[in-house]
This record gives sequence, structure tokens and C-alpha cells, in this order.
Amino acid sequence: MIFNLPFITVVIVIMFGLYAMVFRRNLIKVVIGLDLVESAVNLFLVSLGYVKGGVAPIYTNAPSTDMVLPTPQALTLTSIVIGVATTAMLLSFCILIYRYYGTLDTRKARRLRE
Amino acid sequence: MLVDYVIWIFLGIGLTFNTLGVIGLLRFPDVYTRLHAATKATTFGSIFTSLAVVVLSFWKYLAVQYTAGLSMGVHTIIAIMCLLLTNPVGAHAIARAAHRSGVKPKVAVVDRLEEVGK
Amino acid sequence: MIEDIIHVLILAGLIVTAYLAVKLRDLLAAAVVLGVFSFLLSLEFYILQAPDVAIAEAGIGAGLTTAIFVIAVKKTARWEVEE
Amino acid sequence: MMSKIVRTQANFLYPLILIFGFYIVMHGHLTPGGGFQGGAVIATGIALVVVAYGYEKIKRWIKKTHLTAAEGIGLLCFIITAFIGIGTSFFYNFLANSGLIFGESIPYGINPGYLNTAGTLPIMNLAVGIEVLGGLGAIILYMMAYGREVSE
Amino acid sequence: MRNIAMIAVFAILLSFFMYIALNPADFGYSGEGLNFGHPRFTDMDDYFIHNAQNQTASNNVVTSIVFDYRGFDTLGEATVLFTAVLGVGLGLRMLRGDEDDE
Amino acid sequence: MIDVWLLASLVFVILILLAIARVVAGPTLADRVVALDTINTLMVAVMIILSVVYSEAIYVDIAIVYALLSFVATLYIARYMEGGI
Repeated sequence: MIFNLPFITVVIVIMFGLYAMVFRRNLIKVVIGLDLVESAVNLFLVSLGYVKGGVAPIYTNAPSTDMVLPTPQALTLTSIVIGVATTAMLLSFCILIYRYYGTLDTRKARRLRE
Repeated sequence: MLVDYVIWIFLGIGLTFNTLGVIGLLRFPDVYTRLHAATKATTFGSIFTSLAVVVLSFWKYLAVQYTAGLSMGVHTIIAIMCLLLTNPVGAHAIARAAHRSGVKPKVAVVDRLEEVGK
Repeated sequence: MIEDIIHVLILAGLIVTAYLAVKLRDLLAAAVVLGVFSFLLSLEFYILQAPDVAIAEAGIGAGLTTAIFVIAVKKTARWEVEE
Repeated sequence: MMSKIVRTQANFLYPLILIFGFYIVMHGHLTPGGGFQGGAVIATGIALVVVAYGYEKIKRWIKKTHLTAAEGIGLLCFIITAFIGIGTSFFYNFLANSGLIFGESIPYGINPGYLNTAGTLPIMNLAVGIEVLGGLGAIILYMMAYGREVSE
Repeated sequence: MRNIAMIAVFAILLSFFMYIALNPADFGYSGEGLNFGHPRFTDMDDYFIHNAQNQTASNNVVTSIVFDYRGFDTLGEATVLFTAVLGVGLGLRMLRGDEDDE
Repeated sequence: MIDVWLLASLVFVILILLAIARVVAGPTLADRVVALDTINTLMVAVMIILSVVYSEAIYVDIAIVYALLSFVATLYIARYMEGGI
């Protein structure tokens, strides 16, 4: 019924994120684009392991034993924490660049150095 | 059955108030009236829809011996308590911050908070 | 049937919020929209039967990421100037 | 520092978030949750207290060095727990079905779940929870502390 | 000129992704395909689902994978988090803030 | 009996999309934050209702995490609007 709509959503969100990373010149916008791409990849992994009619892979009071695939969920779990750590690190670099150059525009910051 | 009617009434009350709150969020003119509609109405409605879940789970635990119903009902009550604790404070913070950042009420005649602040 | 309709609606909301997060010039509003994107993504994980990932996304995406973005915008500039 | 209503509510809510995060960490092998999620919940509690009271008051109560030390201790505990099972292999679950602490066995299939099971998994959950709590809380405090408006 | 090249690269990427998302059954696998709701590789996951309760005595299969079967991933993740916190601290400490950290 | 809960969750998801319309259209930042707060509340309600649809008792924990944590983002933005972090 619902064909491939989650994968198409993943493609569209990844293209939005790539657009923000390539064409926008503000550094915080670049970080937002990176966050979007990472979220889309998480969604791709989880929707890859979905089984129609399955329940969550937890045996505590489960309604049935027909379960979705647990391995993509475990990998996504580690991916989320790594994502927030790298986002924080990039934003701290943004603060450093703003403090040294007085701007967040990539071209201006590069021109001021020379 | 009586329990079904109770659940339907609770769900109906909750859905009605949530719909009214979101319509108020869309239609009202400025920030404060939108905050008024959205926060009060949706908190009330969400409490009632959650109460429907509580009634259903306790009834399942007592009548059908569904053992997970007890933990489900208790956790839902905890969720309602958390909603009651956090939601009004968030609304208060938004209203105060909006007033301090210079957003004026659109059709207000008198603004007591600004008079006190002076 | 109804589950599929819910699915499609949530995916449409994801696309709209992603577009808005890229488009807006106000970086603080972009952070707010990114928070809404994170909420919808967590609901999508919930419907795809992944409660562990949904809890992680709720705790980290909803609370911490928005907080870090707001702090970073406060320490730098709020408006994205063109040229 | 925010208004008095927010501060009072933060006082009331912070122990609640702490207890709920500990519940998520310790029930990681029965319900959805575990070390990452519980640590993130407690770190968000720290963020709540920071925004309610302001950094100037908070830095006497929660120190960055304590949080980074908690992070290192958590990582060390995780690696040590993994190393104990080195007789068979790295990350060997030597406590499962052994009858010791966390060592009961569970029946196969759907069951309500018991807390005293799963071997080394709750210990690793606790270690990773401490690590994630320290790391994310330290990130929040570092970003609040440095880079303030310096009077030139 | 540069914009046109970028738009061409974007179009190629978009068409490639869309080809993968729309027509997955032909992508490197001749069989049931990568359809949504019918995953391909299930041997490892079937092993985990059926044996996790006996081998690790844990009800939550995801936790048993994260901390037991694939513990090396978690070890690497913890190391990345540690390094990121170290980077944030060292980078922001370079600013001369008014910090009295004893 | 199940159909009632599914219909209720469908109504909730439509309401969430309508609140997103306010996020799209909101002229000032405060309007967007109000919509964010509304979406929080609606999300907690729809998660509790969907746990009945899937008949899983353990899913309510996610709703508790949402109700406890999601207003921290609201507090941060409000603190920014008051001027100062």
C-alpha cells in the first residue's frame, strides 16, 4: 500500500541538507544541513529494518513474537549519540571562528585571513 | 457496555477541546491570545484522552486479567502528572519573554504588567 | 488503511519542516523548526516500532540539540546576512 | 536567572528527572531504554537547572571537572567490565545464567521480565549512563561558560 | 558557471538516489528486492531474536545487541563521545573568557 | 474497539499538521514557540493513544520522557528572548 514513501522522504531530506551544506554561506546553516542529513540516514536505517505487522524487539509483555529487525535499531542508537557530539563540536568551532574573524560568512572569513 | 461509553465520552471531550485549541492557535490575532487558547485547551483535552487510556487499562486489568494493564495505567498517570507540572510553566515563560522582548498585545486597552514594570 | 494515512501525513510534515529549516533566514527560528523536525522524526520511529531509538531521539533531539543551537546562536549572530 | 516560578518548578522537577533517568538506565534490559537514553535524560536535567538559575550560580554547585571525571570513570568501568570476560572472548557475558548478582535465567518467550537477570548488561548500562551523563553535561557547561561577551 | 556545474551534480545525485529509492528490486540483487516491509537479510537478525533470551538472559534484544553481540561498536562510540567532549573543552578554552575555574 | 483509537490518533496527527501551519506562517518568534509548545502536548497525547493501538504497555515511557524533557527547549528560547543566557 505505502510503497516506498519513507525512502523517497529520505532522498528529499538528504537533498535539502546537501543544498544547505553546499550553497549556504552561513556556518550555522551548514551545521543545520549536516544535522538534517544525519537524521535522514537514521530514518533510512530504521525504515530498512521494518517488517510489516511486526512488533518491537522486546519480549516484555509483547503482544506477539513476530518482531522487526533489531540490528539497524542498535546501529542507529549509537549513530544518534555520535551525531549530537559532532554537532556540539562543530558549533563550538563556529563560536571560535566568530570570535576570531567577527563574521560567520565563509568567504569573508577566508578573505580576512590573508 | 458501560466502560465503552465512558471511554467514548472521554475521547470525545478530549478531541473536541484539542480541536478548539488548535483552531484558536490558527485564528487568534496575537501571541497572548494564541497562547491562551493553545495551552489551556490542549492541556485539558490531552488529560481527558489520557484518562480514557487509564480507564481502559484498569478495566482490562480487573476484568480480563491482562497483567500489563496495571503498569500501563500507572505509567499513564505519571505522564499526566508530568504534563500538569511542565506545561503551565512553559506557557508562563513564553508569555513573560514575549512581553519583555517587546511584543505588544494587538487589541488590548490596558497593560497592567507594563505599568508595574515602570 | 488508517495507519498508512498517518504514515503519509507524518512524512509530509517531515518534508515541510526540513524545507523550512533550510529556507528561513532567522537562525533561531530555524532552530525551532529543527526541534519540530526532531519531534516528528521521533513519532515516525515510534510508528516504525523502534522505541529505543524514539527515546534517544526524544531526549537528545528535543532537549539537548535545541539548547546547544540556541547557545551557539546567542554567542554568535542571529540573522543570516546575505552579501 | 529566570523568574521565581520557573526556579521553584526546576527545584521540584530536577529530582524527578534524576529518578526517572535512573529508572531508564537500570531497566534497560526490560523496557526500552538503556545507558545512552538515561544519560541523555539526566544531562537534559542538568541543562534545565542551568537555564533556570543561570551559569553564574550553577558553577558553584556543578563543576565541569567533576563531569569530565565522571565521563572518564564511566568509560574505564565499561572497558574493565568488557575485559573481565577475556578468558572466553572480549565482551563475553560471564554473569548471565550463573546465579550470582544479575545472574538469574528467564523463560523463553513472552514474560513480564525480572530485574535480577541479564548478567553484565545492567553493569555496562550503568557505566555507559555515567559516561553519557558526564559528556553531554560537560558540553552544555563548556558552551555556557566560554565565549561570553568580553568587554574589549 | 560554477552554479550550473553544481546544479548538474545535484541533478545527477538526485536521479541516482531516486533510482535507488523507486526501483530497488534491480539494485545489485535479483530476488525479492529491497522493498519496504520485506527486508532482505534476515539470517543474523533471526539468530539474534531467537537466541538472545537464552544466551544473555535479557528481554530487550536491542540492548543485548548493543552491549553484548556488537560491543565493539559501543566502544568506538564511547571513544568518539570522549574525544568530542575533549575537543569542545580544548577549543573553547582558547578563548580568553572571564573564567575562574579552580 | 481498535478503530476508535486509530481514528483518534489520526485526528491528532491532523491537528499536529495544523499546528505546523502556524510554525510556517508565524510572523514573530514567539508565535513559533507557542506552536512548538502545542505540538509537545499533542505529541504526548498521541503517543499514549498509540500505545493502546499497538497494545504495548512499555511504550508509555516515551510519552513520559517527552512530557518531562521537551519544555527545556521552550525554556532556552524564552531565556534568549528575555535577553541573556
